[in-house]
Amino acid sequence: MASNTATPTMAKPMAKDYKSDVVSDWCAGCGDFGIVAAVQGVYAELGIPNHQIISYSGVGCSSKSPHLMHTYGVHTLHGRSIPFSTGTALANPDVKVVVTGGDGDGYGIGAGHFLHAGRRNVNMTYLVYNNEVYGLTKGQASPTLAYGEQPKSLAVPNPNDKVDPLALAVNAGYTFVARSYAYNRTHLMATIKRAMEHRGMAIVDILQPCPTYNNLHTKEWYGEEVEMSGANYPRVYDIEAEGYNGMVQNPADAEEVNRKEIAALTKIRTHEDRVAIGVFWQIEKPTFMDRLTMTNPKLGDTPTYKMVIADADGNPTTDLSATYAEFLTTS
Amino acid sequence: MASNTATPTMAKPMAKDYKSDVVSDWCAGCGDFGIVAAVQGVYAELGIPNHQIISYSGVGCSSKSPHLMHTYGVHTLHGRSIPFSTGTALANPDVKVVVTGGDGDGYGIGAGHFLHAGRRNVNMTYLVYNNEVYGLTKGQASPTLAYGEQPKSLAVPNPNDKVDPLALAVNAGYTFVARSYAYNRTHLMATIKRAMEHRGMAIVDILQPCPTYNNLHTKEWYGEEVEMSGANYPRVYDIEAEGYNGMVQNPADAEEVNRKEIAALTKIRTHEDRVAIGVFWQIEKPTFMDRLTMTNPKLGDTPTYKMVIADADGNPTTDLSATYAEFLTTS
Amino acid sequence: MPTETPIVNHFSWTIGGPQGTGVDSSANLLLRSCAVAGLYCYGKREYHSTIKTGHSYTQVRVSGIPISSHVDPVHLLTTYEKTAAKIHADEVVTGGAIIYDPGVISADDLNCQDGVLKIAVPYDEILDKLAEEMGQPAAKVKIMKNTLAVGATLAMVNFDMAYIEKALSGLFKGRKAKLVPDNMLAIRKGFEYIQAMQMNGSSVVDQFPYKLEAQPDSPAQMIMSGTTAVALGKLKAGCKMQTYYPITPASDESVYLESQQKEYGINVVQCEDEIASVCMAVGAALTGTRSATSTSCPGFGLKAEGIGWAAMNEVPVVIHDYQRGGPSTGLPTRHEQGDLLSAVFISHGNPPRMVVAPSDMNEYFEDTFHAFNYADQYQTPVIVLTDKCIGNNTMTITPFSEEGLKINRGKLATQDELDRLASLKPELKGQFPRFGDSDDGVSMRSVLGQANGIYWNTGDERDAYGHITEDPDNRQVLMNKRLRKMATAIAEIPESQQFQLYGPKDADTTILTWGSTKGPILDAMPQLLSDGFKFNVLVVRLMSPYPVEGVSRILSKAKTKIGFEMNHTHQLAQLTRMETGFSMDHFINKFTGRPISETEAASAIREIMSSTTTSKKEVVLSYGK
Amino acid sequence: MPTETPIVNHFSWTIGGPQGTGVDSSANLLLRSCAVAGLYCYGKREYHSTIKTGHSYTQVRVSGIPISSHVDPVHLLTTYEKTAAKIHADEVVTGGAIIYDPGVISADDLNCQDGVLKIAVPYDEILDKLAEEMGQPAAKVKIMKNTLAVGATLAMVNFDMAYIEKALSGLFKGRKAKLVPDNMLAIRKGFEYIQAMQMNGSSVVDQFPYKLEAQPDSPAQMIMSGTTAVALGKLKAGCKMQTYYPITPASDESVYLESQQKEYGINVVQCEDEIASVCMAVGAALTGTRSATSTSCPGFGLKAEGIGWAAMNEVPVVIHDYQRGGPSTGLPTRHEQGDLLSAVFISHGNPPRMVVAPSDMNEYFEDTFHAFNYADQYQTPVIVLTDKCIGNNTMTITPFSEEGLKINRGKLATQDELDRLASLKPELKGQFPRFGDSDDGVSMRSVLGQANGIYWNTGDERDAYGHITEDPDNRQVLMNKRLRKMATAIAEIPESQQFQLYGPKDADTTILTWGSTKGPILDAMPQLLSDGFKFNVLVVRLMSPYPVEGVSRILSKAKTKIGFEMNHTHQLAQLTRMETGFSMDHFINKFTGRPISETEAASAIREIMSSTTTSKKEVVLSYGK
Ligand SMILES: Cc1ncc(C[n+]2csc(CCOP(=O)(O)OP(=O)(O)O)c2C)c(N)n1
Ligand SMILES: Cc1ncc(C[n+]2csc(CCOP(=O)(O)OP(=O)(O)O)c2C)c(N)n1
Ligand code: SF4
Ligand code: SF4
Ligand SMILES: [Mg+2]
Ligand SMILES: [Mg+2]
Repeated sequence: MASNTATPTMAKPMAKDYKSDVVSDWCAGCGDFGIVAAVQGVYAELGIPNHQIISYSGVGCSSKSPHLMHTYGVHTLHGRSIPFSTGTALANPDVKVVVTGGDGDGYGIGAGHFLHAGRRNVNMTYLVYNNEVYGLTKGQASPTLAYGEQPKSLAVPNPNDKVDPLALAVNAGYTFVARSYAYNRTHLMATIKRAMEHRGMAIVDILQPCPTYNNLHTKEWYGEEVEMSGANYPRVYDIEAEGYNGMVQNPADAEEVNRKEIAALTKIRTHEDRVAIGVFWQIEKPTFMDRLTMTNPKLGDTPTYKMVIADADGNPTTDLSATYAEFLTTS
Repeated sequence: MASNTATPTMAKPMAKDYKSDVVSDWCAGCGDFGIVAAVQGVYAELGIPNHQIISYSGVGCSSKSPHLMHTYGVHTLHGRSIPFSTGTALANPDVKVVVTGGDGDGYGIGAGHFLHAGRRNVNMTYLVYNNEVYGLTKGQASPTLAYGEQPKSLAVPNPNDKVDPLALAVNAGYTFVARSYAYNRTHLMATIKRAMEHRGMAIVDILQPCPTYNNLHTKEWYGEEVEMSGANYPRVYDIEAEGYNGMVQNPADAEEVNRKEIAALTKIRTHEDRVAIGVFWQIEKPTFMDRLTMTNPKLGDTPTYKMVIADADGNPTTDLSATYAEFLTTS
Repeated sequence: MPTETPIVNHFSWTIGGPQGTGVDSSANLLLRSCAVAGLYCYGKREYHSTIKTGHSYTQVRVSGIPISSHVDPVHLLTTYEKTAAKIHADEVVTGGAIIYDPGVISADDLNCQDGVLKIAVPYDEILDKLAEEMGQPAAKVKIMKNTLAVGATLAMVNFDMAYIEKALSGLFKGRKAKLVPDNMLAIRKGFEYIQAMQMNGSSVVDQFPYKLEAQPDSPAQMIMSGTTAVALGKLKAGCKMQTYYPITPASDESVYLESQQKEYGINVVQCEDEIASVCMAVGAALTGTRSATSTSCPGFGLKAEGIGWAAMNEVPVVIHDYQRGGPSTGLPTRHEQGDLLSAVFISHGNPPRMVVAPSDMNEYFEDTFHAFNYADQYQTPVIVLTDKCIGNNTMTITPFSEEGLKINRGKLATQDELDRLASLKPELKGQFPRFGDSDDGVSMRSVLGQANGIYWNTGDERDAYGHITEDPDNRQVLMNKRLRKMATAIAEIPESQQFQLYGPKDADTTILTWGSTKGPILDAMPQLLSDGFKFNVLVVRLMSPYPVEGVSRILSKAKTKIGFEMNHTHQLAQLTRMETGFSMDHFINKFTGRPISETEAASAIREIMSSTTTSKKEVVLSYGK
Repeated sequence: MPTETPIVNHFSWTIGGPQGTGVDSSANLLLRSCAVAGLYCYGKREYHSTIKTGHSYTQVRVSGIPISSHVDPVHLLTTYEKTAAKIHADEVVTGGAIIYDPGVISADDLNCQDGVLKIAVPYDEILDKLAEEMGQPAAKVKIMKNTLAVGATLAMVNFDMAYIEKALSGLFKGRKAKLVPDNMLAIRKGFEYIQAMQMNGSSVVDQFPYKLEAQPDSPAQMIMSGTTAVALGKLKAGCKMQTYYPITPASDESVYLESQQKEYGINVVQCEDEIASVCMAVGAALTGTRSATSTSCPGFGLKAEGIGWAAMNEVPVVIHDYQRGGPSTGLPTRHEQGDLLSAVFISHGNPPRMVVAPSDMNEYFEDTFHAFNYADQYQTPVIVLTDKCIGNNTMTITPFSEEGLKINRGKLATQDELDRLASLKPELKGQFPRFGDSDDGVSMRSVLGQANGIYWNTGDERDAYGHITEDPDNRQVLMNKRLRKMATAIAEIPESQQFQLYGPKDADTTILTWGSTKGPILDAMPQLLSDGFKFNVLVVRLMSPYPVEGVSRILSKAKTKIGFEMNHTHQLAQLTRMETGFSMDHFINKFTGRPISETEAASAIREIMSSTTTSKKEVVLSYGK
């Protein structure tokens, strides 16, 4: 019924081929624009047919992104994009599921789902627009805002510590964990592309200036240089450019996995004045579908969205007689 | 109205003074018995008046613990013990709030609250009975059960990775993070006592055999010896006895904090055949009440439960006239 | 000295003991034995919200004719430890009997009525001897007390041993088959012990009037409980995605489906909570996979937001709520029908919500099947209100009929249709107006991943393509469209799936009921009718959209209306008054957490129908432990 | 050439523009200016669910007499960019005027009715000149377009400048006071520009009939919006714990309370989600602290389980739900009254739920205050249904009356009582039977931490001390006890807090309404009455327990009953039929997400009351952008 006839692949798709007709309602200067453009650019590079991309999101400024994409869009509930999209990824592994959403959405109200998604390693890409505030509800502190900070939208300084999404993601079992920055288009596109090419649950935490509410960490602030032992360095720096490599070469080698994971956590949790971007951790592990298929081989043969459940006349094709027999008194 | 007249402190309270008349309905041989006895023992050692202890829990076998305690008991909803108890701890900082609950309750459905509690550092003690199953609902996999394991109650092997509560707790901001074992009474009591004496949010993950459903990690399994480089060692070992010290001496020393935190994460995330118990991480930080009081000094003077809101005749004592003036057109 | 003429195939038996000591398996064995003998059975399970220590019991009613409830009198109480004997002794009728272990309780301590036979079975002695005979350690053999108890029971009713053996091999299959011989030995020991037993000079068997006679010509039955019936309905409907979070009594359904994954390919996912469960099912449903989630009361409330979103995005998804005692955690293992109004009005802001309430085991199967059709046809979440009573009880039923069960996927766009539309409007570049208005409120639906079916979902108000719009006129159109589907549904769904009327159509008295409460009323009906109490029974099966017309037609003919359900505020009566304006004159109610028996139903109806209209507004029942 | 006699103190003004460009502050300034001049004002705010880019507008109605709604005709439309001019031009009545910026839109592009004055104000030019005069950069001065626009507006209506200055200093206080002089300069420029302006040979001011005259003798008013009124009600009631999770439009209340923490000591905690919010408030309430949480539709649904637990444990806690357009995310910044039934029936299994629905600004304050008393007196959660219309709109009101506001903490045990009881039964060792049965369903309550008050809470059914029990008899007693409180409440709560009847008591027609819909109806009433449409208005204020007796008394006198509310299925009418059996004959409804105006209310009532009973079942209104 719902077969996915592939449309003839576009000759050479361009970023604009993934733009919908919707005009964004973000504030001028919002970091979100750059992220959406980067995602569209990556789609073009990967050349995925539009209807085979499912753009998921929660609720927030950032979560309006799917409406800007000329792909299927699912703008779900605040904090629930992960369970919704997981359902789709499990039922139709033939599409590419990309989730975008805010830091409040993902690490705040959605924190439980965020953690448990790591335990499953579903094959999808999760892009979090991290602006340290709840944008759409007028700038309250989000879970990534540090203790004691007070952007102009707060009545009192933030009494909560911040979460560390990267460390949590590594501990939770995400198999690709990266950070990028909305205004570093090259790095951002490269990172999103790597995330999408990764087989398993990938997260990219994207630093996103919100000029309307976050007057602490602005585009200018990220663009500054910081002084370290006498010399000046750009605030935002690429760990991989400095030689860090978070990728596990041999996932079967327990020693390597152990060592690399601790290195990743050390890199992530080391507090410094600069802001590190890059891929902190990557490992190949069986995806949730791989695992489910082991105990349910039919899933491996036919994804559920393709399973035939009725004949042309609407007669159910599931034959329960063998099962009925177990309950029949005459058996 | 709700003043806390202290009852004359018992001469020398005994563990039995903290036992209620309720007969436990746990299965024979359940690890929960030992944990409750340990908690009662610690109460006796600390000599806290019964009515000044609030025993909180979620829902599950373990979460029935408060009914066994001769203290105030609040058996809340599945997964929600932390927000409920936080409300109490904030409104009445004069009582001792102790939360007990299951691994499914705390790290499963409650995972979001579990994380966010770390960001607040509320002054309370959280004891998680970790049996790797959902006991009360007949033994399904809980979030601490490892991938591929299949206790007898599971129809298929567990397709999910497990969470690592200790690592999550450190990352989330818990200021006291420990593990103990239900059948090591000495270590368990000492650890609970240290957790209760800690000022801030303390968590103790307690390994708890569930003989009814978890036939993999039984009392016997924990009691076994494991071979390491030729010699035999007890499976469960105390990291502190081996010289590890997770306590930050000077919380103001960023370098020490950094170093100790990475050491703690390294200790926690190092995968080994043995099972480590002990205090992995401890640091003194301002509690949530400390922080709230900075912007709301009245809270520091009088906890909310003691604030007078009406006179003897029921007339509200809150005088709004100054505030009204801001809205009055004649002002 | 046989004192009475035998009472054949009318038997009520209780077995009790601590949870986890084999009460369930004894009851299952007895029930299955009787069922294979062509008898009709109903097994009521009562257990505490604990794992091993609470007192649990099962009451099995056996009958020569089909039944769907228990009765209050117990004819035979079988126990093998002290507590059950203490708790249930007073429920046994005069002329009945108690089997007890004299090693743990003395006959004098059995607090029973006069004229109850007290039958001492020295379990330990018998099993010690058996162990010796088998050459096995006593400890291993002694765990078969419960099996021995079944043998003793069946001797009392003169049951034919052949059926027991057949039942036992039905229960222990495959790897477990090797357990059959040992168990048969224990059963025989119990059977023979009773057969040989004399009391006051005559055989105890002769002194016990209740007997079971095989009815080999009875049509085949299924032995079924509600969670399984629902699971089978899902499989038949082609449900391929089931999400859940463990909760009593709902998770039995999911655990059963887990065991069927290999066979039927359904993907069963245990989620981190109930919020994730409903969202994940909806996410799967958006791909065209028939998807469902099952839960119980507290978990159901957590699904409110997801259900609202599904209604707003017109996603077909099926949600079962197994009602248990509320509010809050309530009585997690006990029965109540307390969720009707919170289900019908779940989630804010007038979403279209369909609510179905099956009232017997066969309807558990059928309505589950129908629910997937409704969900597809009306593109909206369908809630199925089940309950602990049918969900956990085990009974013989007519095998499920698959007659006329057709799968209707509603307005699901084929690839050809989408391609054709796309070729007409290439400027749309494959976008599809999924939420376009339509006369019946239902639009054509593409699924995620389909070429030329691109659209957007959102919790916000949307335009035809699914993009957010706050335009007031569009808003009005879409609110009307979504709720118009409810009118379409009530017009299209066959009346027999909306409600059912049992009994004489021309009766002046109508009893209004729903769900598992139907069972005892219908069981009580024949006797009441023949005693001159003329009434009919209106069972509402579709709760939302409500069958206003049909129900009004029937209620308008009733001079006296009696609301009969199991929740404190009579929620079906409340809903019926809201929808039709008709009020109930009397109520029969029970909210102790225990289901209603035929005995209670009969006496309550008698009481109400005998009294003058003013005298008795409500009968509140409370029998049962 | 003044064409009309002036229309004094009857003025409807719209100002619009992209969100974040100062529309709100212009509207506030105008409203405040009029209010300090003794005029009555009502400001209706409309904005998109976006931060800066959506089109927003405020319509301010100014009147010589108190009002509580807007009207549809716009007398003056003030714009300073293109979109607002495009969108709203057609709303201006003949004889009205449009102020526009000729730099961005031409007069010909103003799509307005004939006879509307088109008044070009060259903002850039005027402000460039001002910048020069002030010696400041043009960019800095140009952001004051919206202020200049207010000056221009007030010139049109001949307003006395002294009041503007007073209003401005009221708005900009403390650190912001230094902004007053610059803004006054811009206002003066606008004012003077219009004063000097000639068109077709005469002063434009003279050509515009609508004028505002100060009423210095009017009694003092408060300028208030609903979220603030609720916040003040909480402070007065002694609420010391407020939890929340950000959501529109509820969070304005919490953010305001945050700003008041220093002054009043209330602890405002932003939580990780709405589930945590309700649980944390309940945890605080258990200590005796008066506690509350506020949210909107999707967040409200998430609180179901916590509310059920609080009801089961008889915990006083207050939950505000600011209704907005649903279902699901719906229209997050628009108005609707769609949550009534989902609130009244929230959470499974018949918990006692109290639901209060205030219908004007003063009731927002009072009912919030009362809610804490109800919660304490009946020891149960109290839901207060507010809405976006009153919540976000700003209006002048009679200052809150504190007359008779008493704090009633219900059966809260004193330490002395507990000590006395403990000394009578030392064997209890300080345990207290918190959930003991009582005639009115309310038991004495100790709070966590109190000596000799030890008890247990649980979501399960419990005994008097709060320990879990599944005993069926105890269950029945406690179900009865909990729900008996609802009967106690309806018997004790003064009728004026249950419902209110406005208009002639002996009218044959009764309009049934609730919440903010009351405003336009009452505003329309005097004219309708004097035109011969005789009706009264029954406003239900307590939704659960429902005032069955009082409402029935009134409805039984009505020959014609009209349900007038803003949700698709007429939920109050549904609830009223369920509770009383009375049905509405007609409905007036609106569900475009925009509130009802006096104009619409009047015409709908006229239409229904003019038509014969059969002709018009429902009028569905839809005016407004
Ligand atoms: C259940 C629920 N609670 C609250 C809201 C209100 N809400 C809408 S967006 C938002 C926060 C968005 O913050 P974030 O996820 O960081 O996204 P941003 O706007 O910053 O991009 C909230 C709290 C909601 N829609 N649903
Ligand atoms: C909202 C909700 N969902 C599900 C349940 C059912 N439930 C009761 S206990 C339990 C799991 C308990 O597991 P855990 O927390 O590990 O405790 P244990 O029984 O193992 O001690 C569940 C899922 C519930 N009570 N409420
Ligand atoms: S509020 Fe911030 S995050 Fe939202 S659109 Fe504006 S700039 Fe972007
Ligand atoms: S099921 Fe397991 S955890 Fe629960 S009481 Fe029994 S042994 Fe303990
Ligand atoms: Mg954000
Ligand atoms: Mg557990």
